Amino acid sequence: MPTETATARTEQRESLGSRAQVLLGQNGALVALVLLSVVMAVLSPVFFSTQNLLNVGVQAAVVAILAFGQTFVIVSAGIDLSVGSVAALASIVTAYTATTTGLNPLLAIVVGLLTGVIAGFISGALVAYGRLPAFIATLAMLSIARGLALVLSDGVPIAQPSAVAWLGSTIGGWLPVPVLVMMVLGGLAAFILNRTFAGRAMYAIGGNEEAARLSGINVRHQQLVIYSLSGAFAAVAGLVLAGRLASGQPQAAAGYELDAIAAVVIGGASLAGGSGRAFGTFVGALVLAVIRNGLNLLNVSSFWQQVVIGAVIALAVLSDTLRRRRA
Amino acid sequence: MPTETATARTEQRESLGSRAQVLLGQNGALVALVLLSVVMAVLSPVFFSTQNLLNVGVQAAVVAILAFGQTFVIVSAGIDLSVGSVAALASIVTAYTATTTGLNPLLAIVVGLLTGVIAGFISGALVAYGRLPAFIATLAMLSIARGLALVLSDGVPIAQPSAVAWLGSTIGGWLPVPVLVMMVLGGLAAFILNRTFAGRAMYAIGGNEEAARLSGINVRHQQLVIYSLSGAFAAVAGLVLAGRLASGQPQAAAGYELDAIAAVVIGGASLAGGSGRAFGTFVGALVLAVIRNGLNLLNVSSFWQQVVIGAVIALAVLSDTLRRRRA
Amino acid sequence: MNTRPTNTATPPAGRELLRVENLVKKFPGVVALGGVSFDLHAGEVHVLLGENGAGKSTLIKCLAGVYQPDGGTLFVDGEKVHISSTAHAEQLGIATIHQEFNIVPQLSVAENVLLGRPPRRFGIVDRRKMHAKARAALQRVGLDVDLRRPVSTLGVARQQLVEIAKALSLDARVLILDEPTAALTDAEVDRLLELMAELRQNGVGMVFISHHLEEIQRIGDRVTVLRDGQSVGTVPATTDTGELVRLMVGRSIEAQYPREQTPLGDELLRVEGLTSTGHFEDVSLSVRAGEVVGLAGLVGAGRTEVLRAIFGADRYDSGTVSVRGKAVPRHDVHAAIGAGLGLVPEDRKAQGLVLGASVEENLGLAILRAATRGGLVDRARLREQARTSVKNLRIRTPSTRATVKNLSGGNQQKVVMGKWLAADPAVLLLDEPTRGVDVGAKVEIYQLINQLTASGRGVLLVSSELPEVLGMCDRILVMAQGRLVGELTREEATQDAVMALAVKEVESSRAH
Amino acid sequence: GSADQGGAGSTGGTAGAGGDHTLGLAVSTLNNPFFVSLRDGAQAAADEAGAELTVTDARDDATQQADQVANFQTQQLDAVLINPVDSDAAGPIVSPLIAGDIPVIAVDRAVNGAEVNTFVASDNVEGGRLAAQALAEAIGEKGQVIVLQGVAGTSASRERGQGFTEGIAEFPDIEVVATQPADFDRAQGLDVATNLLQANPDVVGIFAENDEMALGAVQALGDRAGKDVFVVGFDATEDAQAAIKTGTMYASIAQQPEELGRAAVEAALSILNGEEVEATVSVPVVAMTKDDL
Ligand SMILES: Nc1ncnc2c1ncn2[C@@H]1O[C@H](COP(=O)(O)OP(=O)(O)OP(=O)(O)O)[C@@H](O)[C@H]1O
Ligand SMILES: Nc1ncnc2c1ncn2[C@@H]1O[C@H](COP(=O)(O)OP(=O)(O)OP(=O)(O)O)[C@@H](O)[C@H]1O
Ligand SMILES: [Mg+2]
Ligand SMILES: [Mg+2]
Repeated sequence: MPTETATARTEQRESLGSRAQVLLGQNGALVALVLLSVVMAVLSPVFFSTQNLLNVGVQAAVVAILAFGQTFVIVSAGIDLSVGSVAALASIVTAYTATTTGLNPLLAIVVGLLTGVIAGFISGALVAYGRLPAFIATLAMLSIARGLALVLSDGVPIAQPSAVAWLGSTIGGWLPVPVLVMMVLGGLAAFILNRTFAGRAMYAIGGNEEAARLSGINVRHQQLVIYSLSGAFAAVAGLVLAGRLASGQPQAAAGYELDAIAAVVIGGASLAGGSGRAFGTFVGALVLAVIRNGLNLLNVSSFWQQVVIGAVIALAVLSDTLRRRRA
Repeated sequence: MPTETATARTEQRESLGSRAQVLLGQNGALVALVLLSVVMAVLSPVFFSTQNLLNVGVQAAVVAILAFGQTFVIVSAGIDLSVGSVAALASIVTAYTATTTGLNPLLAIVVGLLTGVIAGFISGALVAYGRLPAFIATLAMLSIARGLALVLSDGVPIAQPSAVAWLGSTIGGWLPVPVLVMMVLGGLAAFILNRTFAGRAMYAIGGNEEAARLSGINVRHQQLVIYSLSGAFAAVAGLVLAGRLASGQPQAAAGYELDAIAAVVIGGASLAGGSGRAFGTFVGALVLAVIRNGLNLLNVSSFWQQVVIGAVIALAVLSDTLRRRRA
Repeated sequence: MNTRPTNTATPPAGRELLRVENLVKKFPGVVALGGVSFDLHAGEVHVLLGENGAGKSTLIKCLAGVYQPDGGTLFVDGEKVHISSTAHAEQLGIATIHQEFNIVPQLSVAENVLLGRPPRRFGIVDRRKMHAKARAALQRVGLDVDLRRPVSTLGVARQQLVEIAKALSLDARVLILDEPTAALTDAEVDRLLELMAELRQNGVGMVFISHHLEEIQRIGDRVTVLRDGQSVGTVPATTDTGELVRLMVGRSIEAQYPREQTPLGDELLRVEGLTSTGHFEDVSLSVRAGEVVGLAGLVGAGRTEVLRAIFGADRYDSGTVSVRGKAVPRHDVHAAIGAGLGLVPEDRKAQGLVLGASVEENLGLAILRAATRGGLVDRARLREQARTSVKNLRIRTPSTRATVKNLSGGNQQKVVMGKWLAADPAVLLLDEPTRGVDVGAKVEIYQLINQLTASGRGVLLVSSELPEVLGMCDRILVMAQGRLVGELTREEATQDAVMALAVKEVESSRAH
Repeated sequence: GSADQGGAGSTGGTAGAGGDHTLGLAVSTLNNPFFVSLRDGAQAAADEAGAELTVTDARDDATQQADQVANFQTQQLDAVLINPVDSDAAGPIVSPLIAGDIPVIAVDRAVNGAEVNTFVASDNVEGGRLAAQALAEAIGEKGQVIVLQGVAGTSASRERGQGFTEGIAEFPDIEVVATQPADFDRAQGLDVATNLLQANPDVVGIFAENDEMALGAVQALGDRAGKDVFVVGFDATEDAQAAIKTGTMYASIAQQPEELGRAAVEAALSILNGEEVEATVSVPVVAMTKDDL
């Protein structure tokens, strides 16, 4: 009898545990995020204030948006190193067309977005038709887009039209537009990945490119779509960033590509392709933002900060993989 | 009759062509390098001077050495983002131990090299035993090593002992030590890859980790070796760089990881693992150095320079893949 | 040398769907097809027969639009065509099940069935419709699994069924099946052959490749035999087996299962109470020197899991494994190999081979450590070993430097065998060792098993081919639902006896 | 050692002036010794006054700086000193502080598009002009010179470059034959200078927009440094001063980073104590040559 009860109890515990696993297991990074937030909240009383949480959201937004676009690429077993530069180029193009040609600011924004799409399209064409490794194609684009941003702006920040500045503002006195944009694009990314043909093709190409080809998926065509999408998302990120700074900066978002890729990978995607989800990426971006925000709040000395950031990233992902292994 | 002769001629041409292919086909980047050098020589009369070619060698050395270490990692289907930071940390540690503890400079160099090995070992352990994606583990190490370099140096360059400065000097009035070190380490890398158990295991693990494991290769153990080697090579690169500058710079080699990875990939390795050769990596590093050197010689305006660098990298690799596709 | 092809078969009544004349396909260093001709009519099952590397898969890849032939002509419905891509082949009504699996491991079963062509509107996938379609297709092959499950969680057999369902769902007029039965057990093979008969009734033309001669006679109409990239003849499927083998191999084969029993020696492998929750329970067995022990059972009985656990590839919860009386630590492949174990895994592509590496490297993988002195690998020795293996196992490859990926399926399997023979383990664990291997080569592999036991080694053999188990094993253990349910001596063992044991347990558990 | 003890340790000095004021200092980057000195100066001033100073490092990233300043506000600090990564970007960053009546002091670089309480700076454009004059003096007002630029697009690079261009234009016999970026980095300064000297063997002078690049150029010149070719840098870091002493570098434009930091903290405390402060506080720059050492 006692044995039976014990068994029953174990089973019950297991089922509770497995339910939690269903919730969290799908996205291990969530565990890391929760842990991290709890630690930060204990160490700093202001961490859990509404204002600070919104700050975290705003601070995550640009990387998150870049990372959503990056998710498409990584799911399809590619990599896009150019996202930071393309973001800067798009914001400079917008500012430039609005100020020098005097184009309607909304049209200027469209031109900026198109710039992102074109940059992505070229990367995609180099990968699909030029057979360049994605790393090389997008590394080249990283350099080209940054150079063009500098050429166009002559190295000097350009003021953005107010339509762009709106992207950095706050609605109703509390909702930051960057957070809103991040949410909308996150939803869009999830929709594309889960529901559209292009999205499913990303998983197929990333999981087994040969099988995808033999099943009649036009892999090259899809690669054009994938990198163009990444370019478009990067352009939006660039505009949000420009909005926050109210100016187009030729050096903006430099180095953000590593953050964006890290967010995707922390979110559970594999660089080998075939896996990854928009929600995971979102959590990954939040993990990075919480680490940075927390270290600021705790006033960790700047040199040590880099050490701590590295250690916390490793620990956060480690907690996830170890948990998974035990399960 | 005429038809037969034509056929014979075609065949002969083919056999000549295929002989050239054997020479170049093994390393497509060589074609790109030759093309690039010819263009540079035409555009700038000084390009082909002995002195300038040695300069190119010196300027390629640090990236090449980092890239040799990176080759081990990439062949085994990993990636090491930390090489630049580890190089800086090793050089700071050497300078620090030599100046503050007054240790024998040669011993200080050993301590610096050990630092690199330890940093690599930790990355390796995170990958092998912590099951972290290599991207995340080495991104964490990138941040940690850079932070430690800053902490140790307090953000200020430290003078290097003369034993290190020798690494940046010239032997016999013409042979730069960095070039010598690059050659020796390149030979060492080729030897490790081709002749040692660890090297052959890298190809097996990168080609199919599961098959390697089931064939009795201790994959985790080898991963420790692989990342430690990468760390050791990074440390040497850091010391060579420090030698050239005669000082340990906490910010040295920042961003070099992308150059090192690019050199490996231009050299013909695939980021998916299982392929790559030390000679290819060497050529890849030279390609990058020739581009940079040439653009300086041609005094291309600084903003356009980034555009041109990107375009030339893409074209160089493109010429290779297109040639291969035709073959 | 070019003997005139024998052509004794009359084409069936149906209209001609497909004709190939003098097809030529060359790869660097290899002429895979040197002028093959063949035709397919509606309502016909046309079998392609040939040794490993004869060019069967290359031929059908030309038909499927994967390869562009270097010469010859292709006719579809009597019209000359140039099949430019796989999508084009599908448009022409040609569906193909390739020898290599073309599944996307991470995607669900349903998505794999409808890979590349999910029902959609304005680019948005209609999941409900997709699931309905996939379910219908899977029902036809008798596979009942959760459609949302990632296909990687299915065993090899059920992945093969997914592949078949995928091709069927195209409703093609021409269906090409490249060794679809290699990964299936008898029950599923029966089901597939029934399905093919049904399709034949509906006027579908099928090209069927298999190394199982009895299947050919059951379902085939005509047989075209390929040898070294040439078609050596087209004969009726009713042709006697010996004659088919002679056409194919160029010689006749006396004994299909040439087991030579040797006196048994000491116990080499002992497994005691091995349990892995959810996979298998309380498995105890032993293998003695000179003995071939068979492990029979239905798909999913857990045989593969047991082998992998013994070898240290997977964890297990309790039980012990010992070799020559010495305990082997659990979950440590390295130690298992050190103790004298070797494993030829069932999935050669995923677990057996480094596809992008050369034949030489693959053959040297399991002896890499042994060929290392002071950290340096004796590559000359490995090269020598590779040449010997290629010769002994008659691996058909242009050179030992050729990439394994470019070998034919059967020859890849031989490379995996060769890798382990080179390592000379005390006990070799074989999981479906002859999957995709031609009749001639099979006999060669059996001879190798004989050599192993003659030299005092032991073999533990898992095979879904019952005749092979019956023909080659000295003792047969039957598994069902993760448990050993019986043991039969060579004399006791018959097809019926084994099946009775394998199925009984399944039925009794169903009754619960 | 680390200077981030937050004033906890050394409150001993002249307590009272700072009271228990809490200050935030958002530095553009601490990867450059110049800003490390600036921080040290600020820290020393805060310690002396008994104020608590929180320092953040934006690593030359305007967005990070925005995040850090936002976090200052969350922490309810009394006054914020900002050393902008970019002047234009800093406007929207500090606007919420100004709206919240928190005093803002710009240090080293101006804030555009927002009304800060005061701006403490040395003049980079003026420094560029001084560098041009020093270089002209070194090479006898004639010959070919080259320029090593900092990170493209940064204000320091723009302003110093602009000042130098203006300054050198006054010497008709001096020709700028090449202007190339070396990203404020010593290793790049070395490589780029090497390459430029290869292409322009007749160069007699080099202006580098910071000392790190200047020291790289000195390395590239080897024995020729200070003999055939003269190098002028910017910032007068310790390494540069040593090079000037040995004669391998001719001059460097000395800002006084510690003074900048100190003046900024003092201005902040004055404002918090209700005192009037000028709209701009200038900390002088000087050309430092061997004679000054
Ligand atoms: N992509 C390729 N590159 C080079 N050689 C190839 C390639 N594909 C096939 N071959 C060669 O062509 C020949 C025919 O191979 P194919 O796969 O058609 O054989 P098969 O008859 O299907 O054999 P099996 O029964 O083993 O599957 C083999 O010698 C093989 O090595
Ligand atoms: N038809 C099935 N129904 C339910 N579960 C199955 C089925 N087939 C396989 N499985 C599950 O998948 C696991 C792996 O099966 P696997 O096919 O490897 O077993 P096996 O006995 O080695 O069979 P085989 O080697 O013939 O494929 C089994 O443990 C079982 O839980
Ligand atoms: Mg085949
Ligand atoms: Mg099995």
